[in-house]
Formats: sequence, C-alpha cells, structure tokens
Amino acid sequence: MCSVPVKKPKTDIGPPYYYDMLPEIIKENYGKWKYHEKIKPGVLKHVSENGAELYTVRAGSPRLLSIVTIREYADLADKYSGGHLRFTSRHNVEFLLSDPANIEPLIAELEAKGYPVGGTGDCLNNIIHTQGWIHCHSAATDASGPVKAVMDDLFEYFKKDDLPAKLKISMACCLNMCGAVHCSDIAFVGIHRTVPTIDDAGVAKGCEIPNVIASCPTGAIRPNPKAKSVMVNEEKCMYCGNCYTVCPSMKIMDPVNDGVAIFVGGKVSNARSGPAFSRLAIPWVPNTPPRWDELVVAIRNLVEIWVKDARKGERYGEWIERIGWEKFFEMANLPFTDKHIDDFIFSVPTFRTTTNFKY
Amino acid sequence: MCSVPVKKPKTDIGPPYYYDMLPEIIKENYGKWKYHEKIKPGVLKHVSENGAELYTVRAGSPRLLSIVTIREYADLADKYSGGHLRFTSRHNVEFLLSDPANIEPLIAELEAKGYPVGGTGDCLNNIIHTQGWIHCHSAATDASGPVKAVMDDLFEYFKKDDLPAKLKISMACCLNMCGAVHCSDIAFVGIHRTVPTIDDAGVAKGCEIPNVIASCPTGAIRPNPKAKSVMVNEEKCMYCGNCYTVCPSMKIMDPVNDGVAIFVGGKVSNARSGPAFSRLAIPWVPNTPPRWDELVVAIRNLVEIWVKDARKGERYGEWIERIGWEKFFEMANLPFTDKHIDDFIFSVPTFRTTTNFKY
Amino acid sequence: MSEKKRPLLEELKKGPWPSFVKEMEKSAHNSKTAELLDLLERSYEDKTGHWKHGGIVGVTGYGGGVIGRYTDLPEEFPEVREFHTMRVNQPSGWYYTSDALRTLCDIWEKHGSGLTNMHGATGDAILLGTTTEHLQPCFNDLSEAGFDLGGSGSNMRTPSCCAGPARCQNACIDTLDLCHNLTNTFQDYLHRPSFPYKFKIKISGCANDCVASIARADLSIIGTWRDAIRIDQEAVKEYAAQGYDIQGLVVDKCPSQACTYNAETQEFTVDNPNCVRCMHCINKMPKALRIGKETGATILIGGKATIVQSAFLSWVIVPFMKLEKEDDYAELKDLIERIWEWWDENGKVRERVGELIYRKGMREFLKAVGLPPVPQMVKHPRANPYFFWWPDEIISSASGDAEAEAAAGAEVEK
Amino acid sequence: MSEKKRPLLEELKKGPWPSFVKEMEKSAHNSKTAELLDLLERSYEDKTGHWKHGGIVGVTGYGGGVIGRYTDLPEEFPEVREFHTMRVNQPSGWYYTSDALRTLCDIWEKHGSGLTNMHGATGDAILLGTTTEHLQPCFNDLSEAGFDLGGSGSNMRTPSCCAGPARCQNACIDTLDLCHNLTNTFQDYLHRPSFPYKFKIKISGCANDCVASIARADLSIIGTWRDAIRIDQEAVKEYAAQGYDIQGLVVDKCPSQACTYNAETQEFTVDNPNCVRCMHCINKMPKALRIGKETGATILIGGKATIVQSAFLSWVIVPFMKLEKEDDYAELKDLIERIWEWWDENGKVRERVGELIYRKGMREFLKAVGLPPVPQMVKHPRANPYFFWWPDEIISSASGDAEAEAAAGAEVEK
Ligand code: SRM
Ligand code: SRM
Ligand code: SRM
Ligand code: SRM
Ligand code: SF4
Ligand code: SF4
Ligand code: SF4
Ligand code: SF4
Ligand code: SF4
Ligand code: SF4
Ligand code: SF4
Ligand code: SF4
Repeated sequence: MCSVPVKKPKTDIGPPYYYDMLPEIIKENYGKWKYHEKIKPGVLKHVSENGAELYTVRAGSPRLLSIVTIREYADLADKYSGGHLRFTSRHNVEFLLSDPANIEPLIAELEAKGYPVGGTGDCLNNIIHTQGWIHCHSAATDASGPVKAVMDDLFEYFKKDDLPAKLKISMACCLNMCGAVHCSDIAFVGIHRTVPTIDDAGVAKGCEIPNVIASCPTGAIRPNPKAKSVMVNEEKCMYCGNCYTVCPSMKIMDPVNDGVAIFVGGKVSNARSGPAFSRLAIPWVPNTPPRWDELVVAIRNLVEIWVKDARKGERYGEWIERIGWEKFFEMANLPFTDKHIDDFIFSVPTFRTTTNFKY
Repeated sequence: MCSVPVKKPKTDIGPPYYYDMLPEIIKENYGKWKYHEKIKPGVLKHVSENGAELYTVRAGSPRLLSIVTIREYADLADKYSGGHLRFTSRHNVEFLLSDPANIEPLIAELEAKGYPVGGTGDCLNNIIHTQGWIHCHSAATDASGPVKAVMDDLFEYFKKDDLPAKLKISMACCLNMCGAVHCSDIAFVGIHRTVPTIDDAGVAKGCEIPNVIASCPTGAIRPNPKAKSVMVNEEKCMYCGNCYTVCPSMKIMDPVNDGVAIFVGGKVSNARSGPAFSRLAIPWVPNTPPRWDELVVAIRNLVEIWVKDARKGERYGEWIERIGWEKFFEMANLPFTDKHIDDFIFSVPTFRTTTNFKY
Repeated sequence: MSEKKRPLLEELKKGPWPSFVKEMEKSAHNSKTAELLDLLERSYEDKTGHWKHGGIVGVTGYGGGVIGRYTDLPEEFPEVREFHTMRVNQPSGWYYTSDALRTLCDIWEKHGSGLTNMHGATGDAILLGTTTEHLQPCFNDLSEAGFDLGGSGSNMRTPSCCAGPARCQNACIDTLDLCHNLTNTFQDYLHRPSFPYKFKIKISGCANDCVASIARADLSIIGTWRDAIRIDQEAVKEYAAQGYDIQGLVVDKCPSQACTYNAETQEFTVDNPNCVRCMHCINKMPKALRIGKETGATILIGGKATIVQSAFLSWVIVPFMKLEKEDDYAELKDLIERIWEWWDENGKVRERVGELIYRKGMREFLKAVGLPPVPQMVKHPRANPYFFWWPDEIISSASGDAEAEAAAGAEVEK
Repeated sequence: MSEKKRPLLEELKKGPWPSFVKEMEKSAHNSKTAELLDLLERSYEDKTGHWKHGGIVGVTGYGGGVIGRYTDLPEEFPEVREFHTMRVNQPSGWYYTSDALRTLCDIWEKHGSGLTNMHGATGDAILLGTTTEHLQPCFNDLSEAGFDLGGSGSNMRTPSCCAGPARCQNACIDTLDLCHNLTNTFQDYLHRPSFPYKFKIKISGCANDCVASIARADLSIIGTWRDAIRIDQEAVKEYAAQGYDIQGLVVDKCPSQACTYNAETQEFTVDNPNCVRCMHCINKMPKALRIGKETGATILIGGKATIVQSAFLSWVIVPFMKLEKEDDYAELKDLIERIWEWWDENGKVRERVGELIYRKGMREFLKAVGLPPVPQMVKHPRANPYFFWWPDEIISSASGDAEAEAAAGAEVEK
C-alpha cells in the first residue's frame, strides 16, 4: 500500500488506560458512589459513601464533531472540570465537576456556544445514529440530516425531564442498522423499496457467487450460470440490500423509492419489563432533504400521543402494551397495512392467537 | 371392494338434526338461558329468562364405550331426563333434567353402576385422549391404559370442585397429537427416542419418496437413489415419526425406548390470559404397562404442587407465569435439561432475553 | 376368554375410574372384541402396538369416513385381521335422544365389535372395529336410519361445536345451527377428499372456547359481541352480600383493567371500549353479568397440532363477523370458499392452511381472500424491516408516479 | 466555498440543535472537508449517497481498524476520491483528559479531514476521512501517542462499557477494568480478523444496561447481584415525607411483585428470592435502595441487529458469574475462548454466533462450551415435542442398558 519505508510502529498497545483519564474525585471514590440526584435537566449529582460530591453536566452533541469543537470542549474542561470529561454511550459530552460553583458558568458558556445542556432523567435523549451520506456506501437515507431536523423539532423535550419516562430515539441509514435501532422507543431506518439491478459483468468479475446467494435472508437469489452471475426472484426480494453489502454489483439505490421506515416501542433496559424490539409503525416516508418534513411531522405525532396519554413511568412500549396496538394505531391515526404483519422466519409467534383484543 | 350388489344407499344426508334431539325445556328456552349455578360437583343448574330451570348431571366416561353401556345411558335417560342426554367435548355424558327431584336418584344409580358423577367447576376434568394400542398403528404408548391409571390416582380431584381453577389433562399416543394436547394444563404424549429403521425394499415399492422427504420437519431425510429408497441423517432426526405416517417402511417403534413426555401450563380459553401452549416439563418416563407407575407418580406430583401453591383462580400456566419457570422446576423437583430448550423453527423467541429471572 | 389369560389388563379393571377394560369385556361376547382384548394384552406385554397402516377401504361414493386397520399378527389374531373404524357424523353439540343412541347401538351390534368412542377428538361418533365386508352394509343401515359418515383424509373434517344456546347463556352465536348448516352445505368437501390436506372447523359460542377450536381447528369460529356487557347491579350486591371477593377474584384479574368495583356503592362497572371480552368477569359472576346484545363471532385461521412445522393456535382474521341465520351465513361461507380456493391452488401435499400462510406470508393470504389487514390480527407488528411492496405502491420512474406517490404517502395518515 | 453553493445544507444550519453542517464548516479550511460538503450537497440534490464500496486498505500488521471509502464521482470531487475512516480504540467508558483529546485532534489535523465521530456506535473514536497514503503515518503517530486502532471486519470488535464504578453507584462489576482487560487480552483477535464474522462484546454494570449490550453485542456482560437489596429505611421515610408515591410508582410496577410498602409504618421490604433484580425500585429511590453486596454478572450471547436472520437480543447463558479481578477474569476468558473455538469450527462465512446457535441448537452450543442447561436460559421451555437424545441416553438393546436407563430415569427426579 504505502511504498515509502516507515518507522516500524508499535502495534497491539491497546487503548489508553482509562484510569489515567479520571479526575481525582473519581479516583478517590471509585466504586464508592452511594446515590445520585437529579439537580436539573442536564445536571446530575453523585454522592459517595464518604460524602464526596461529583457533578456531571451533560451537553447535546451532533456526534459529527470538528476537531475545533473538541478543542473547545477541552478548553471548557480545563476551565471548569480540572481537564476531565467523558462522552456517553449516546454520544453526548459530560463534564465531571467537583466544584458546584462551576455548574452555572459552564452551562452558560456551553449554551452560548450552541451546545445545549439537557438530556438527563425522563427526557428525550440524543438520537443514536450512523453515517448516512456523509460516509457510507450503503445508506438509503442520510443520517445527520434527518437527525438534526428531528432534534430541532423535538428540542423542547431534550431540555425538560418530566416526560412519562426516558425517550430513546435512534436512527440507522440502512438495514444493517449500525445504530442498533431495533430496541428503541422510536426508531427510524433508511429502507429501499425496489429490487437490486444486477451488473452481470461486475458480479462475474468481482463477487463470490456462493456468498451472494447465502447473503439473501429470503433465498431470493439463484445462480445465473450462463452469465456467471446471479438472478433475483423479484417476488421474494424485500430489498434489504444485504446482497449489495457483499457484492457492489447488486445495485440497490433508488432515489425516488428509497425512504425511511419508523418503528416504535422497543427498549433495552431490564427495568420492570425486559428488553423489547421496536415494532413497525410507519412503513415508509419519503426521503425529502434537506429537512425531511414528513419524517419530522410523523415523529412529532408519535411523541405527542405518548406524552399525552402515557402514565408516569411508562416507556413507549410499556404504554402500548397497556392500551393495545389496536388503540395505538387509532390514536396515532395511522393505517394498519399488510406490511405491519410479519412474514419472516419468526412471524407465527407475532400473530394474534386470542380473541382478546379491542375493536 | 364389496362384490355383492348392494341397494344404492342414500349419501350426503348429513348428520341427524340436532333440534330433534333436544328436550322440550331446551326447545322452549333455546337461546334464552340467563345464568347458571353450580349445585354441587357434577350438577349444574341453568336458569332461563322466563324462570325455567334445567339441571345437568355429568358423569365421567372412559370414552371407549361398549354399546351395553350406551344402552344403559339410554335407559337412565328415559327414566330420569325424558330420554335426553348429551356428550361433552371432553367425552363425558350429561343428562338433561327438568325435574330436580330426579337428580339424586339419577346420581345414585350412576354411581352404583360405576359411572362417577363430577367433573364440573374448578375440578379435574376427564382426560382427553386418543386410540393407543387399541386401534392405532402409530402409537408410541397406549392411551386408555395410562389415562385410566392417572384418573384412578387423581380420582378425588374429579369429585371436588375447589381446586385453584379448572385442571385439564390431555394425552396423545404419538406426536400426531390427535388429542390436541398442546394446550392443556397437563399433557402427556407418547414419544419415540430412536431413529426409524428403513426397509429399503418397502420404501421403493410402497412410498412416494418426495412425500417422505417432505414429511420430515428437520430435513433429516435424503434420497438414497441406489436403493430407490431414502436415508436418514441420524443427527437431525428427532424421532417424530412423521415419515412413518406417510411411509410404513420407516419403522419407528422401539419398545424399550418409546415412552411418554409430559408438558404443562397450556390453556385454551381466553379467560384472563389468552390461549397458550403447554411446555415441556419431563422429557421421558418409560412405558410401564399395565399401570404406568412412573407416569402416575410424576403427574400426581405436578398436580399437587399446583394445588398447594397456586392462588384461587390461577390455571396451571398462570401460576407458573407468576412464580417463574425457574421456581417451577425447583418446586417440582425436576431437572432442567438441554431437551427443555427449544431448537426448532421458533426457538429464538423462547430464549431468555432479559436479566430478569430468579436464581 | 378366561380372565387369567390377560393378567396385565386385569390390573386396569381396578380403581374408581370407569374401566375401558370392563367396557371391552361387556362386548366380549363378540369374538372380535374378545380377540381385541387378547391383542391388547399382547401389546401390554410387548410394549408396542400391533396394528399396520390402514389400506384403502371405504364405502361407495365416499372418499372418507372410514379408517382401515389391520393387525400385524393376523395369524395369531385372525378375528382382528381387519378392524376398521367408521366415523359417524354426530348431531351438533352431541345432543341425543335415547332412541337415536339405541339405533346406533343396534346397527353396530349387527355390523361391528360393539365398541365405540363417544366421541372422537374431532367430534364424530367412532364405531370401532369392523371388517371390509361389513363397511357398505353398515353404511347403508346407518344412512337408512338417518346417520351419515364424518370426514377422514384430505378433506373438510366433521365440524363440531359447543353446547351452545341450547344449554348455555354465554352463546353469542347459534353454534348448533351454524355447525349443522356448514356441515350440510359442504357435504361434498366432507365426503370426497380433494384438498391438499385435512381442514377442520370448530365453533364455540364464546371466548371460553369449550370445544378448543382455537387449538385444533384450521378455521375457528368463536362467538363474541361488540356492544356492552350487561350488568345487573342488584345481583352484584348479592354477590357482595355473600362475601364474594369481587375485587380480588374478578376485578384484579381483568386482563385489560377494564372493570372496576366500588366497594362502597357496591357497583360494578365495565369500561366497554377497553374490555377485550375475555369472559372472565362474566364467568365469575354469571348471575350479575351477561354478554352483550350485539353478537357475532371472531374468525380465526390456522390452528393445528404439532406436525410438521409446530403446533399453531389459530390467528385472528376477522375480528367481528355478524353471523346471520337469515342470509344463510353467506358472508362466512363465501370466505371459507375463498380460503379453500387459495389453499387448493397454492398448498403442497399435506400442507395445512396455516403452514401455507406461514410459507407465503399473511399478506398473500389476505389479498387472495379479500380481507383487510387490521391490528387485531397481530400481537404486535413486525420487528424486522423485511417488508414487501406491491408493484402499484412503487414509484415507477425517476420522473415520479403521482398515483403511487399519493398511495404511498397515504401511509402517513389514515 | 461560498455558502450559496450549498443551499440545501444551509437549511440544516438552522434550529436549536447543534448543527453537523456547522461542524463540517468549522473544518472546511481543510480542502477535503470542503469538498465533502459539496459532495453531501450533491447527495441532497440526488437523494442518494455518492460512495463506493471500500477497497482493502489498512496499516501494516493489522487486518482491521480502517474502513476504506471512495467517492463514485472522483472526477468531480477529487479531494474525496479517497476518504477512509480510522477507528481509534476509546479508553474504557469514554473518559478523557483534555490533553488526550487535544493529542487526538492534533494528529487528525495533520493526517485527516478534521472531522470525527465521538464516538461510533461500537464505541471507537472515529476519525472520518483520510487518504490511503496517510493511513500508516497517522497510525504511527497515534500509536506513538498511546492510541491503538479498534476493530473492523471479521474479528473481535472494540469492546465497550458503561460509565461504571467511576461514576455510578449501580455498578455491580468494574466495567472499566474488565473492558480494558478483555481488550488487551484479546488484541490479536481484535486486529487480525480470523473469525467467521464480527464478534462484539459490551459490558454494562447493571440491568439498566446503559451501553445497550443486550441489543448489540454478541457477548453481553451485565452486572447483577445474588444477595439482598440494601434498604435504608430512614431514606424511605424521607421519600414518603416528600409525598413520593412509593406504592404507585415503585411497588405497583415491580415485575415480580417482590417489593411491598407499608404506608403505615413507612417501611419498604423486598422479598429477595422473588426479586428479579430489574433495578426498577432502586432507580426510583436511589437514596433508599442499593444493589446487593455479592455482585457479579449475567453472561448472555447472540445479540445482533437485523441482518440476516432477524435481530436477536442476547440470550442468558450464565445466570451469575463472579468476575474476579484477582484471578484476571479467568473463568470468563476461558468461556469466551471456548465460544470462539466452537463458532470458528462450525460457523459459515458471515454467520454471527447467535445465528449459528439458532442453526445448530442451543444444546450443541452448551455441550461444546461446557455450560449446564438451566431454566434461566429460557422464557419458557419448548412447546414442541421435537427434542433430541444423546446416544448415551438411549437404551441400547432390547435386553436393556442399565446405565442409560438409570440416566434416563434420572429425568424424573432431581
Ligand atoms: C451516561 C450513561 C452511561 C454511559 O456510560 O454513557 C447513562 C447514565 C445513567 N443512566 Fe442510563 N445512561 C446512559 C445510557 C443508557 C442506555 C443506553 C441508550 O440509551 O442507548 C439505557 C438503555 C436504554 C433503553 O432502555 O432503551 C439506559 C437506561 C437507564 C435506565 C432505565 C430506564 C428505564 O426505566 O427503562 C436508568 C434508570 C432510570 O433512569 O431510572 C438509567 C440510569 C442512569 C443513571 C441515572 C445511573 C446513575 O445513577 O448514574 C445515569 C444518569 C442517567 C440520566 O441520563 O439521567 N439508565 N441508559 C448513558 C447516557 C446516554 C445519554 O447521553 O443520554
Ligand atoms: C360441557 C362443555 C361444553 C360442551 O359443549 O361439551 C362445557 C360447558 C361449560 N363450560 Fe366449558 N365446557 C366444556 C369444555 C371446555 C373446554 C374444552 C376442553 O376442556 O377441552 C374449555 C377450554 C379449556 C382450556 O381453557 O384449557 C372450557 C373452558 C371454560 C371456561 C374457562 C375456564 C378458565 O378460566 O380458563 C369456563 C368459565 C368458567 O368455568 O368459569 C367454562 C364454563 C362452562 C360453563 C360453566 C358454561 C355455562 O355457563 O354453561 C359450562 C359448565 C362448565 C363446567 O363444567 O363447570 N368453560 N370448557 C364442556 C365440558 C367438558 C367436560 O366434560 O369436562
Ligand atoms: C380417532 C382420532 C383420535 C381419537 O381417538 O379421538 C384420530 C385418529 C387418527 N388420527 Fe388424528 N385423530 C383424531 C383427531 C385428531 C385431532 C384433534 C381434532 O381433530 O380435534 C388432531 C389434532 C388437530 C389437528 O388436526 O392438527 C389430529 C391430528 C392428526 C395428525 C397430525 C398431522 C396434521 O398435521 O394433521 C395425523 C397424521 C396425519 O394426518 O397423517 C392424524 C392421523 C390420525 C390417524 C388417521 C393415524 C394415521 O396416521 O393414519 C389416526 C387413526 C387412528 C385409528 O386407528 O383409529 N391425526 N387428529 C380423532 C378423530 C376422531 C373423530 O373423527 O372424531
Ligand atoms: C461506523 C459505524 C456506524 C456509526 O456511525 O457509528 C458503522 C459503520 C458501518 N457498518 Fe456497522 N457500524 C457501526 C456499528 C454497528 C453496530 C452497532 C454496534 O456495534 O454497537 C451494528 C449493529 C449491531 C450488530 O453488530 O449487529 C452494526 C451492524 C452492521 C452490519 C450488520 C450486519 C451484521 O449482522 O453484522 C454491517 C454489514 C456488514 O457487516 O457487512 C455493518 C457494516 C458497516 C459498514 C462497514 C458498511 C459496510 O457494509 O461495509 C459501515 C461503514 C460506514 C462507513 O463508511 O464509515 N454494520 N454496525 C459503527 C462502528 C463505529 C465504531 O467502531 O465505533
Ligand atoms: S446503517 Fe447502513 S448505511 Fe448506515 S453506516 Fe451502517 S452500513 Fe452504512
Ligand atoms: S436485496 Fe435482500 S432480499 Fe433482495 S435479493 Fe438482495 S439480499 Fe435478497
Ligand atoms: S395420537 Fe398418534 S397414535 Fe394416537 S390416535 Fe392419533 S395418530 Fe394414532
Ligand atoms: S422420525 Fe421425524 S425427524 Fe426422524 S427422519 Fe422421520 S420425519 Fe424426520
Ligand atoms: S364456549 Fe361459551 S357458549 Fe359455548 S358452552 Fe362454552 S361457555 Fe357456553
Ligand atoms: S370480559 Fe374480561 S376484559 Fe372485559 S371487563 Fe370482564 S374481565 Fe375485563
Ligand atoms: S449500566 Fe448500570 S452501572 Fe452502568 S452506568 Fe448504567 S446504571 Fe450505572
Ligand atoms: S429490583 Fe425490580 S424485581 Fe427486584 S424488588 Fe425492585 S422492582 Fe421488584
């Protein structure tokens, strides 16, 4: 690859040692935290067994960060939290403060720079998302754009923590689901709607045919020995794009038909009910850059009916379980279509096998 | 078939008209019943909108009835219920009385003849069962024998109606499950445990090879073109006997290894919780005619832990749902084996996907 | 036929539950039955059955209704060399007069072993054990007396139903009439196997499902209502007066928290739009609560036992159908025929309709039989994003296809 | 690089949420980044991405850690002709000093676009956009500064973990130490793809599972305890004094009805053997309730997103494992290696371990890795009667095989 001789690099050194990254207060109270309190949206206080108090200030992040911003974070950390900060599993940034006097000045500076403080407690968390048109060859929609549009619209919910429960929204730009959106309160996913077009010459030259065939979840791909390529059974193809992942000559992009599907009611935590998959609510909204208006409207509607109707403590899916899916579709004013009914491997256990339902 | 010329029979006349079978009191109150009351175990009273009272006396039946017994039933019906009776969906016999004065004499006579009265309300109902060695070529165990042995042992529960809820036990003598045992509080099923032995000549002569191959749930059967027969992949065969059903030359009987598996926790009614499948509790007890002692002991144990621990109104499966399967295995003092873990098509949705469990 | 000959079966004459061995002995003056006892004793010794696959036997004009059976030990047990079963179609709800039963007994005394099952799991009266020679004469006598055969093989099986409005206050539909009507309408499908596999119909008057139709019928018809549960508040007070734990045994167990009991006023209320009509509260307080007045049935499909692809419980396909005696149940019958047509066209040999729906997808089924998808069909919508689009939902070119776009856009609002 | 050139992206600079377009513009003095903006504007016009499959690019000695990326419009957008991503292994729990961050920024300023993701969904710090030429020098600088690459391809992926004992009172295990330890122990599997497919490990300190390990890790490690929830009754009284609805918000929502609150005595009790350690009550009353003292983790396997065979949530395989720092987590590491061995031997290309278990059956997996089956592994036991017997469980001849019979008989009692 690189013909210039390079100094033999050190390999296998492993990640930086986390312990070196921790502020003194954490080192002293490591494993000794006793409880936490919510101070206000975006601010947590952790109290240790020996009374030490650690304050966390959380700011929303678009995740796609310029090094300019990261350096700003670093400067803020130096100024307010002894040079210590962390990122969360939802890609927000958290400043770890020992001195409560620094909280308000830090918040003021963060907000002034456009980094909103919030996202703790029973609020809308940052949207987990993926690469989209910024970097992935596989994307059926952009990621950062729709996420920005949705977060702008729902911004108020990031700033307050009195929703019925936590609201976790995630997005992925294709069925690979790098955002692992399949267990979110609300998830949206870029989807295709048309079968791949096959570049026979390309398949013959560049793809391992058995792998291509094996990649298809529904067994829609057969060999095409004449062309040393493959054929797709159009009736069986549900446009997942997995053949495209293993073989670039199975072109699946279709700008007019690609779009976004919306799922609801998943969760990850084991609190109360176990983790659960998100379920299809809206099979398709079109891709409408730059601000994906249809998507934004659809998600706001989904959020609002929950905020309005759920009881305190009910995650999205727990709420639907109580009222029933039939009421959910009614309240959301959404049509129920044949797409909502599973027809893949594990379909049967999703069919209603009781006369217990509401009209 | 029959070479003697016969009088051309009437065909397609359909079943006898049910209406002609009904007693006067039912004809008068057809569709007008208002409520029922439990008089005592085995006796129900239905009251109609215009005050009419119908009494039902239910007697247990072995289902395999001699015409001698049926004629006795007919005589009793003439004597006490105006010549009217019916059979239930669990094969008991019910006398339909208009005159309450006849209840006790009828019961006395039934009991004297060995036909026990009971089986209503929160009791043990008659065991639904199948043909077994009496008549079926497919049976992995007898049906009437084990049923008789179990009912003898649990007889007390047929006679009283103060169990936590109804207790429905069913049995089938092979995996065809003609008793439709798959949704019973307790179910026992005749099973094989060894792969079929193939009579190649027989297969070649008598069986449609594609059908034999298609019959196998796990795809264990391949063609054996040399022998014009088939081969079984021993690792994939789980001894269901379905190949034997379509092809007698796939011999599956194995007297030393055949036996009975026991399932628990199913139900059919939609009352409260929806219908549910029974789940494997004991993978195998041996076939031990004449009285299947191991089976009888195992089932009594299963019944007793439920009677003891369930709350009023809890069907078997509802009780287990509440306490958890891990506690069930503990209480029942049963080992949990790899056989209990599903590995067929719909296995995945049965795996525990939460850390919420008891030790 | 001395008892000493059968020590194992002898054991099964003991005990309080009625003994099938005694039943067999009651008919053991019949030489077939006597030998059946001997054969069974042998099975008890050998721990295995002694029957062979049935050959093709039957009666003229019919393809079903008889199960052929031969022992695999014909030399030793010549009397049961042939021991076929006849399935006699029961009257709806298994109601009999004593005379009807005696007629059956007389015919079976003449032609068979004298042994029966009252009834088989599907619902038929089972006449257990006769020879090939006797089949046709027996059928002739049966049909002369007003009895017909039930189903076997790849056909519609004998429909059956619960006690229904004749004996039960919960019957939301006339199960007996419907069962009789369907059986008669579809006689041809019952007697002349022409389907990919068996097709069972069972009818229960309410969600208690006393014929277990949801578990063992390809088509399950279960009565229900769509208005309000009727409440007799005076009767509620009586339950209360008797110390009945209305809160604990009724209200707390309601699956959709749709009923409430006010201990002070002793009033019981139902939030009917949220009631799922599970029957529980009605079952527990039958004197106070009654099914609604606007009744009909839920139609479900696909129920079956475990072979091949697992047991299926039936799946809701019509949440509520009014079943009108007046128009001869036309809507239901139309639906049944459309289902058969699609299954017939697409089903493989020995593929139950539920298995076909699993293989092809519910959407294919619904489209073919003309039923609209509704949320009542699922426990929850799909979790995977693997759904299909019909050609007319796709925008056909880059220039855009107004109609499809509109149709697709319509997904967003109702 | 005038703004008029990108009217669509311009729209995404509006609104209160931080704008990724502004982030890109902050680094747009870098010509790559400027052209990335133009390419993205083009994607917004065309409604499609403009990237090709990545070729094979990487750094010496490693098989993973770099995602190759090329635009499909190289003539028009030459600056992003090559635009690869480097995955930098994050410190456990994403804790940083400002200096560590600045070091990263400096390296990325020198070698790349100046754009990052903090972090990727797997956990890595993502350096977004560089050329083939820069890969090795960039890696050299990174490794010089103490950073290493994460995973990509068919290897162990970068493990990640929650905030853990550094910042959370719920941590039942030292997620940070374990994550660091596993990453270092298994470096070779991380950098040199040799598996059938990717293998992800995620570690959460408790059942709240703040890294979503159960949903997106092939191996999920989730902290728990096996003694009793610690209760501070004084603190309970304080919640009560503040008018907190302990009954409604805590007790009534306990999934196993294992806690109770006595409104009179203001006492809170937990029936620990029936508690499923769901965290709910602890979450709701953090000042009064605490995790137990005898802590460890539940180990689960198979989690993954939807491709190919559906999304799987991980399945319990070890209900409780003590994770001992002292013996270097030997038990866990042994198990992981046994799992890899079996998967490696049996897995097809691109078959995740969960899919392999589905295909071969849990029993094969358990036997191979030497784990005992326990009821905690299932929501409920199987419903079908399709189970297998191991050869040694079968009675080998008609004469009987005492050992197997004994073994089989042992099924009946514990
Ligand atoms: C910082 C972070 C961990 C990390 O290592 O980065 C974290 C930190 C805390 N989580 Fe979490 N959780 C974090 C991601 C998660 C996730 C994963 C995710 O969102 O992808 C989950 C599972 C999501 C799900 O169930 O779908 C998660 C489910 C919880 C729950 C369970 C909520 C529930 O009732 O279902 C709690 C308990 C609670 O909030 O009462 C919790 C509680 C907490 C507490 C209160 C724990 C504590 O006492 O320190 C921390 C502050 C929470 C807050 O935001 O109010 N955390 N928490 C993550 C913050 C992400 C963010 O920026 O928003
Ligand atoms: C006679 C029969 C119908 C028939 O057409 O033959 C019948 C008749 C009645 N059933 Fe049933 N059920 C009959 C089989 C069933 C079945 C099917 C079965 O057992 O295979 C079920 C579903 C079984 C299941 O869920 O597994 C069934 C589930 C019920 C239920 C729901 C029980 C529950 O809570 O789950 C009720 C309601 C109740 O008992 O409170 C009920 C209630 C009734 C009532 C009380 C209805 C009424 O008011 O008339 C009848 C008297 C019941 C009694 O025995 O106390 N019937 N009932 C069947 C008697 C069988 C027998 O001989 O024992
Ligand atoms: C007589 C009866 C059992 C009984 O003792 O009650 C019976 C007996 C037989 N059943 Fe059955 N089935 C009987 C009800 C059932 C039921 C229950 C029901 O109908 O409510 C089921 C489960 C529900 C279902 O249909 O799924 C049932 C599922 C089977 C199967 C399972 C395969 C399938 O998917 O259908 C077979 C195998 C087959 O069809 O090849 C089968 C096959 C058989 C055969 C014909 C054996 C065979 O492979 O040739 C049995 C003849 C026994 C004999 O020698 O007399 N029988 N069979 C029942 C019919 C009596 C009647 O007409 O009233
Ligand atoms: C960068 C990242 C998304 C992000 O923006 O955060 C990502 C990006 C890609 N993922 Fe992913 N995946 C990323 C986390 C995930 C996750 C979530 C996780 O790891 O927690 C998942 C779902 C969980 C799972 O593993 O099942 C995920 C499931 C996939 C799949 C699904 C197929 C599978 O069964 O594994 C593919 C397809 C494949 O492997 O061929 C895939 C493939 C890809 C590729 C390499 C596209 C491809 O087919 O070659 C993407 C490269 C994008 C690019 O151009 O930079 N990515 N991918 C994440 C890795 C960053 C990091 O290292 O921290
Ligand atoms: S979800 Fe699909 S398009 Fe998006 S980053 Fe992952 S692989 Fe690429
Ligand atoms: S897009 Fe998916 S379903 Fe269609 S052929 Fe390719 S792999 Fe198969
Ligand atoms: S369950 Fe099996 S053995 Fe028993 S009657 Fe039915 S087919 Fe025959
Ligand atoms: S017994 Fe069942 S699993 Fe075994 S080969 Fe025959 S059909 Fe297949
Ligand atoms: S199903 Fe309903 S209507 Fe029919 S007998 Fe049972 S309770 Fe009565
Ligand atoms: S019928 Fe069932 S759901 Fe309806 S109110 Fe009564 S108990 Fe509740
Ligand atoms: S998973 Fe548990 S231990 Fe880890 S951060 Fe979340 S609450 Fe704390
Ligand atoms: S941890 Fe969960 S299961 Fe245990 S007592 Fe608390 S709420 Fe109940």
